[in-house]
Amino acid sequence: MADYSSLDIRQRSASTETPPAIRSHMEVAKLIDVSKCIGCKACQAACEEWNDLREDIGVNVGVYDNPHDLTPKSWTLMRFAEYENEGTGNLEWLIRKDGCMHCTDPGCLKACPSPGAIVQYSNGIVDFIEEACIGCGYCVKGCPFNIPRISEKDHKAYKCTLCSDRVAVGQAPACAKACPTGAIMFGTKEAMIEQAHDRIEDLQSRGFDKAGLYDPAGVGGTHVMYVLHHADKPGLYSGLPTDPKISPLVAFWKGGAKVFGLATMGFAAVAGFFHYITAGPNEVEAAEEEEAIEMEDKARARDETEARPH
Amino acid sequence: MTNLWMDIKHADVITVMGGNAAEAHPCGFKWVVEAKAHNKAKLIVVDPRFTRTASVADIYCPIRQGTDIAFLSGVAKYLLDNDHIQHRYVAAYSNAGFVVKEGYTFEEGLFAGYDPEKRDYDKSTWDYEIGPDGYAVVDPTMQHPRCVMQLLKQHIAIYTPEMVSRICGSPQDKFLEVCKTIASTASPDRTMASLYALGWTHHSKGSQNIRSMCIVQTLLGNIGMLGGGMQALRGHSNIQGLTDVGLMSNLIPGYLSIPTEKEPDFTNYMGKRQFKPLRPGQTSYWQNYGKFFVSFQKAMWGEKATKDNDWAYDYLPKLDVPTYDVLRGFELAKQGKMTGYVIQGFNPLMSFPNRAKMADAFAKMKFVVVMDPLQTETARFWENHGEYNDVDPASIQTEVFELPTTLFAEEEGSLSNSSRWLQWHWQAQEPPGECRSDIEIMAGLFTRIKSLYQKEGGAFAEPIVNLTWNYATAHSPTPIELARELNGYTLAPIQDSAGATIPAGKQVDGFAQLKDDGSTACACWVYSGCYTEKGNTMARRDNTDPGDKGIAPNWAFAWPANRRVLYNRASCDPEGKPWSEKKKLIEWNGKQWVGFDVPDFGPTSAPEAGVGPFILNQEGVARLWTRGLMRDGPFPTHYEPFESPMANIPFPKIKGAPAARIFKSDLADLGTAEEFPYAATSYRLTEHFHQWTKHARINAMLQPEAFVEISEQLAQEKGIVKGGWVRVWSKRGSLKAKAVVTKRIKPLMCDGKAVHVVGIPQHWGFMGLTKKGWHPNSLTPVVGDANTETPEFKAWLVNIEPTTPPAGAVA
Amino acid sequence: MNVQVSRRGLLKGLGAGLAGGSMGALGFGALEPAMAASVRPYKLAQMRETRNTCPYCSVACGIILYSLGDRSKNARSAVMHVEGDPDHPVNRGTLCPKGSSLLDFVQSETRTKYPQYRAPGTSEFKRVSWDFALDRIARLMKDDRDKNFIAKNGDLTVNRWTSVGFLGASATTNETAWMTYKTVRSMGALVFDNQARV
Amino acid sequence: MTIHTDVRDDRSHVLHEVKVETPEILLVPRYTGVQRVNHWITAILFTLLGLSGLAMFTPFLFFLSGLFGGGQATRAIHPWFGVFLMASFAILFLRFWRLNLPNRDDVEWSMKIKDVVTNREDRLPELGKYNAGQKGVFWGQTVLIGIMFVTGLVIWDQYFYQYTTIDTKRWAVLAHSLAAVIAIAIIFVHIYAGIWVRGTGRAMVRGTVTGGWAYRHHRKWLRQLVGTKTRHGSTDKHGS
Repeated sequence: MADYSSLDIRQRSASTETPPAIRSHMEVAKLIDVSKCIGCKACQAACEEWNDLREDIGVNVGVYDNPHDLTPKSWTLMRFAEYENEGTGNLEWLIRKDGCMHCTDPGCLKACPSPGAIVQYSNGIVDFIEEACIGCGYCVKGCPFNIPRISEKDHKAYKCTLCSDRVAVGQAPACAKACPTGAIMFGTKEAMIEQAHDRIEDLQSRGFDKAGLYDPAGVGGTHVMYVLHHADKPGLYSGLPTDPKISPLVAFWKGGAKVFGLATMGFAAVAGFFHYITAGPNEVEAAEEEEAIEMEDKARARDETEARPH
Repeated sequence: MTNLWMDIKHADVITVMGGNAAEAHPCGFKWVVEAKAHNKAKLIVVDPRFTRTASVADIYCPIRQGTDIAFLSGVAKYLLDNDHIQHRYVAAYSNAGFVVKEGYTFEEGLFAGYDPEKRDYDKSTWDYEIGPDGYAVVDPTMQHPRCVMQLLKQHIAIYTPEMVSRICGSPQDKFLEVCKTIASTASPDRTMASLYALGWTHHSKGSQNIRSMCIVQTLLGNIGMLGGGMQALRGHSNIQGLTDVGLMSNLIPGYLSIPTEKEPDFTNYMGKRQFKPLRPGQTSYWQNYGKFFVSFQKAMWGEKATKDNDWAYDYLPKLDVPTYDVLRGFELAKQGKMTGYVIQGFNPLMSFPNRAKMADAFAKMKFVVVMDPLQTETARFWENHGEYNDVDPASIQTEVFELPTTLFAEEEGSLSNSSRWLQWHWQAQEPPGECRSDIEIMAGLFTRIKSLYQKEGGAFAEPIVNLTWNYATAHSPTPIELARELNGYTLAPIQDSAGATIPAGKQVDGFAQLKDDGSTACACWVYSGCYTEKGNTMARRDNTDPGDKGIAPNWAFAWPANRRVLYNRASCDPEGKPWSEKKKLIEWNGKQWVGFDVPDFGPTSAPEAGVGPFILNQEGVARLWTRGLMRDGPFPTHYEPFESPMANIPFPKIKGAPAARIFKSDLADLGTAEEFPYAATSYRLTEHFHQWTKHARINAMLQPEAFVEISEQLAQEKGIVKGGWVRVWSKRGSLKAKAVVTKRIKPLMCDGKAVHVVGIPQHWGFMGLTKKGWHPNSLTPVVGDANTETPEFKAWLVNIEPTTPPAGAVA
Repeated sequence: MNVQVSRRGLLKGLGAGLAGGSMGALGFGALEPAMAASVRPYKLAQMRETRNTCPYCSVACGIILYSLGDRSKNARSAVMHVEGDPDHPVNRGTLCPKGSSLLDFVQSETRTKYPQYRAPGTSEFKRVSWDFALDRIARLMKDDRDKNFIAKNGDLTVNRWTSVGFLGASATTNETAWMTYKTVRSMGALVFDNQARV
Repeated sequence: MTIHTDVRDDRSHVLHEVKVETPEILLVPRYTGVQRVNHWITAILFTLLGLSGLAMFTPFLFFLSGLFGGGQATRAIHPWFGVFLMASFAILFLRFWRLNLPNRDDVEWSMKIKDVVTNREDRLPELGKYNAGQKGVFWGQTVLIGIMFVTGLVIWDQYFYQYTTIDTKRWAVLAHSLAAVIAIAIIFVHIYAGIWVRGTGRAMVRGTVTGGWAYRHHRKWLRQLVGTKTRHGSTDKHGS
C-alpha cells in the first residue's frame, strides 16, 4: 500500500514542468488538540533542539509567550489567550501552538517566484528549500496564516518543515514526539481526522457543544489541524483565521496579472511588427529636405534686407 | 507515591491540590490526560492561581494559600454528613473504631498537653485505650464517644461550607461541586487519585495538609486501589533516593532513625523500636527493625561491629535536638557556630528562606565547598553582582572551593523516581575539562581524611579508619560496587525461607533474608533486591504490562521488594475479593495472594486470619487519627500561615501553627498585614527546573526574565502596567521583577475582605544565561513545618509598587 | 571634421542593436537552474545511542543520548542530541521543555570545568589542581573535627560533630548518596541534610 | 564648414548648410548632449529593471535572473536600479514636462490617428516639438514610474517590512507588477516608433535631425526654430 514517508513532489514553486504523478501516496497530518495542550512549550524546545536553531534570549513583556512571535529561528510558538466565557462564567486559558499549517493549496508556494524554492511533497508537507530561496518575501504575502519569516542574516525564508527529515525516515516530527500530553498527534490525515472525532465527542460530553475540527476548506484543508473547544470562534485562539484562503490579490497577481502582462507586452511587440510590414516606414522625402532649406533661405534673405544700412 | 505514574490512568477523579502537576511533571501528567480521554475521568484543580493544570481541568476552585486543611476538613465533613463513605473499608481498614485514651482533648485550637514555652506538646494522652489483653480497644460500631470516628466528626464539625468559604475564599458553589465530584468515588468501583507536591509541603503545617487528604482518601476507600492513593510528586530526579538512603541528620538508610542522647545504649534504642502489634495477629513489619539495623551497622563497619560492642552502636552520633536540618544548620552558621559547609549539587543561597540571613551565614564560615556541574550563586555568594548580589568581597573571609562534577550524561548509576523505581542509567560521553564524579570526590576527600587520622591520630578516629572500604580502587569506587552494598550480602552462611543455605559472600535476594546476628550486611534494607546474585535488577528494561494495568513489573526495580502499588491488599475486601473487577490488582485464590503486583502482605496469609492490610502499622489499619506520631496533633487543624492577611477565624487566639518550629531571631523578622497587605506565594514554571535550566540556552529563551503575577484589580489599584517593573518587598528583603498582569489571579473574598495574591516564580539568579533576577527567598520567612522543618515558601506577606529597572536591566 | 549622415547607416545601427539584444536573450535560455528539492539529511543515522534518565524531576523519564564517536580508543564521544525513550513505560518517548533541552544543559557554557579556589578576602576564583583542593579541604575538616568533636555530654556518649555541615544533592545517584552517607556518618557528622524540602 | 554639437553645450547653434556630394541637407539640433546622456541612462536602467523584474514576475522568465548572478542577487539589486531610475527620470521630467503639456494640435492629431499610422503626414496639422503620441509616452511613463517607485518601497522588505501590513503589501505587489507590464508595453511602442519613423534615431544618438525630418514631422517647431535663430541670428557672435 501507499506510504507517507515518500519525498515524491506534488507541487513545485515557479516551475514550468510538472512532477510525476502516477504513484499513490497517503497524506500525513499533525493534529493539535488544544483541549489537551498544557502550554508547556516542549514542542518549542524540541523544535529548536532538533533543527539546531537557537532563538535569542529575550525579555519578559508581561505575558508567557516567549519568543513574542515566530521568527526565522522560531518555527513554532505557544500563543496564550485568557478568555472569560460568559456562557459558563468560567475562565479559560486557550493555548494554541502556532506554526505552518501545511496547506493543501499553499499560498506561499503559489506566490514563490523561484523555481523549486517551495515544494509540496506527495504526503502533503510543504517545505522550503532554502538553497533556492531568493528572499523576495512573496511567500509572506502569499500565506493566509502569516507564517514564513525572512532571515536578516541570510535573506532566506524559514518556517516549520513538519520535520520532513524525520518523516522521511518514518519518524514523527520532533514536536509531536516530545508533546508530554499527546496534544500533538501525528499520522495519516485519515487517522488524525478519526482521532479528532473521538476527541470532539469527549469535549461535547464535557459541555463544549461547539467543539470541532479546524481543517479549513478555503486552503483545500491543511496538514496541521486543530481540535478546538470553540470551533465556531477560531478567533478566540490568538486570532486563528475563521475562513483562511489565499488573498484574491495574490491569486490575481499570480494568475490573471501574469497572463495580462505577457499578453500586453507581446501584443505591443507584435503590433509593431505587423504595422511595419503593412504601413512600412515613414520616410522623409528629398523634397521635404529642400523645403526645409528653402524655408531657411527665405528667413535669411528677410534678415539681410532688414539688416541693410540706408 | 503510593501508586505509580501509569496507574493514574485508572482514576475516575483526579484532584490536583497543593501542586501543579501539568507544569512541574508534564510527562507524568500525561496519565491524567489519559484518564480524562479514556476513563472519562474528571480533573479537579484547587489552587490560588489558575495554573496550566487548571487550563485542562473540569473544575477549577480558587483557594487562599495556607488554608488547605480547612478546605479538606470541609470535604471530609461533607462526606460524613452526606454518608458518602465506603463503609466496609472504613470499618475494616481504618482506625475509626479505635477507642482513644481518657484525657485526650481538643480545645480552642489546641490539643491536650501544649507547652507554649517549648512550642511543643506532651503527647502522652494521644494514644489508644489499651485493654486488659494488651491490645487497643475497638468499638466496631464506631459509636463509642471516644472512638476515632466520633472524635473526627467533632473535630471537623466547624468546617461547614460557609466556614470553608470564609477561610479559603473559595466560592461555596465551586466548593460543593468539588465535594460532590470527590464523593462520587465512595463507591468501591470508583477511585480518586490525589496529586500533590510542594504546594502542600511548603507550609508550617505541611504534613497535616497531606494528612487531611489521607483522611478523605481513607473514608472513600481509595488507598491501595488502582487509580487511587496519595501521589506525592517528588521534585528532583533522585530526592526520593536521597531520602531512602537517609541523607538527613536523623536518619539511617531505609527510614531507620539515628539514636538520640536519651538512648545511651543499643538495648535502650531497640526497646523504643519494638513496634509490637496493637491488634491480635497483626504483622507490624517494623518488628524486623533489628535485622535492618544490625545489617546496616555491618555494612558500615564490618567485623568491627560485633554483638559484644552492640554492633558498634557508639560509632553512631547521638542527637541532642530532633534534627540538624538545613534551617538549623544555617541558623547555627549565622550564630558563628559553624566552621564550614560541604555542599553537593545544591544551591542553598537561592533555595532557603531569607536570603539575607543565608548570605550572612555563609560569610561567617571559615570555608565553603561547592560540588556542582554548574556555576551556582552559592559558590559565588562572595562575588559582587551589583544590585543582584551587593556584597563586598574584601570583607568576606571565607575560603571557597568550586569543584566541577560530572552530570547524568557522564556517569552511570541509579535514580529513584516518585514511583519508587530504581532505574539504572549509562554513560554517554567523557566529562569535560577536569570534572569528576561526586563518588570520586567524596572518596578522594574521605581517603585523605582517613590517612590523616592514621598518620596523626585525632578525635575518635575508629569509625573513620574502620569504615568498610573494600573497593578495587580506593579513591574511586565504582557505582556497581556501591549498588552491591546497598542490596546487601552475606557475611556468613545463612538459611533462606525455603531452608536452603546461602554461602558467605553472596548477594542477598531481598530484605527477607537479612539477619540480626551479624551474618548479613545491607546498607539500605528497602533497596535490598536491587543487585542480587542474578544481577542488576535496576537495569531491567522489560516494559511488558500484563493486563494493561500500568504496572510493568519487570521494568527496573521498585522498592520495597519490587512492589508497585503500596497497601495493595486494601484493593480487596476483607474476604480477599477485589472491591471491583475493573480495578483488580491482586486477589486471594484460596491458597495465596496472586495478581498483577507483588502483594503488600504475607503471600500466604489467609483473609480469615483477619490481618489488617496496612502491615507497616502496629494497628494494621490506616490512621484517621495518628496517636503521638505527629508532633503537631493527631488530627489536622486549620492554622493560618505565620504571615497571614487575616486572623484565624475559628481560633482567633492562635497565631501561626502552635507546634511549628521558629527560631527566636526569625520570629522577630515576621511582618504584619498592616505593613504587608498582600498574600504572596512562590512556585515553579514549566519552562524551567529550579535554577538549573537558566544555564540551558533553550530554556533561558523560553522564560528569559524574572516576573511576578498579579490580578488586574491589584495592578489597577497600584498603577502597575503589564510588562512594567515592580518592586516587591517583605519584612526580610526586597526584589524587582517584571509584572505579568493576568485574569488568572483574582482577588479572593475571605470573610468579606478581598485578599490579593502576588505570585512569584523562582527560577532566576545572578548566574546563568537568563536575564539576572532574584529568587523569592529574598522575601520568605524562616519557618519550618512542625514535623519536617520544610520552610513556609507558599504563604507569606509582601507589599508591591511600580518601580524603575535595576541598574543595567532592559526597561 | 566632416560629418556624413546617410539614412541607411542610421537604420543599420538600430537593426544591429535589436539583433544583439535578442541574440543575448536566447543565449541565456540554458541558464535556468535545475533545482531539485533537498530535504535536510537525517542527522542521527550513525550516532551511538545510550539509555539514560532525565536528571530533572521525579517522573524520571527515559531518555536516549545520541553521541558522536563509537567509543573506540581514539575517538572522544560527545552528546549531540537527546530524545525521549519510546520504550519507557512512563514517558513513552515524550519529554517536557526541560527534558527536550537537555542538550543545552550538557553543553552549557556556564558549566564548571576545573577546580577553583577563592582565598579569603579576594574577589576572584583561581584555577587550582584537584590535589590542592582536596588536601586543603581534608585538612580544614580534620582540624575542625579534632577541635569541635563532642565525645560525651555529661556521662552520655554522644560522639557527634556539629560544626561542619553537609548537604546532599538531589540529582546524584543512589550510589553517590550511599558513598556520601557512609563517609559523612563515619565522621559522626549530624548537620546533614538533602534537598527534599525545597 | 563644420557643425559642432558639443556635449557640454546645451544651447542651439546657428544653422549651417553642409556641403556634400549628395544634395545638401539642413541639420537641425534636437537634443543636447546632456539630454541624450540623461535619456540613455534612464533607458539602460529601465532595461535592467525590466529584465530583473520580469525574472521575478513569471517562471517563464526566471532565467533572466542569470543575467544578474542568480535569484538572490536579482532580488537584492532590482530595487536599487529602481532608486537610480527614479532619480534619472526625475531630471528628464524636469527638462521636458513643459514641452509635453498638451495643446489644441494634439487633439486634432489624435483625431487623425488613422493618418498617423498610415504615414499620411500631409493630412496632419503642423506640430511643435512633440506630437501627442510622444507626449503620451512621456506622461504614461511619468505616472507608471511613480507608481512603481512607491509600491516598490512598500514591498522592499529588507528595509521597509515593518512599516506596512501584509495586506498593503499584497496591493502593492499587484500594482507594481501591473504598472511594470504596461510601462514595458509603452516602451516597446516608443522603441518601435524610433524604427518606424525614419531619421528619428539620430536625434537621440547624434543630437540633430535633418531639416526634412523636422519639416515633415514637426514643422511648427522648425518654423519657430528658423524664425528665432535668424531673428536673433548673431548667436555665433557670443558663444564660439
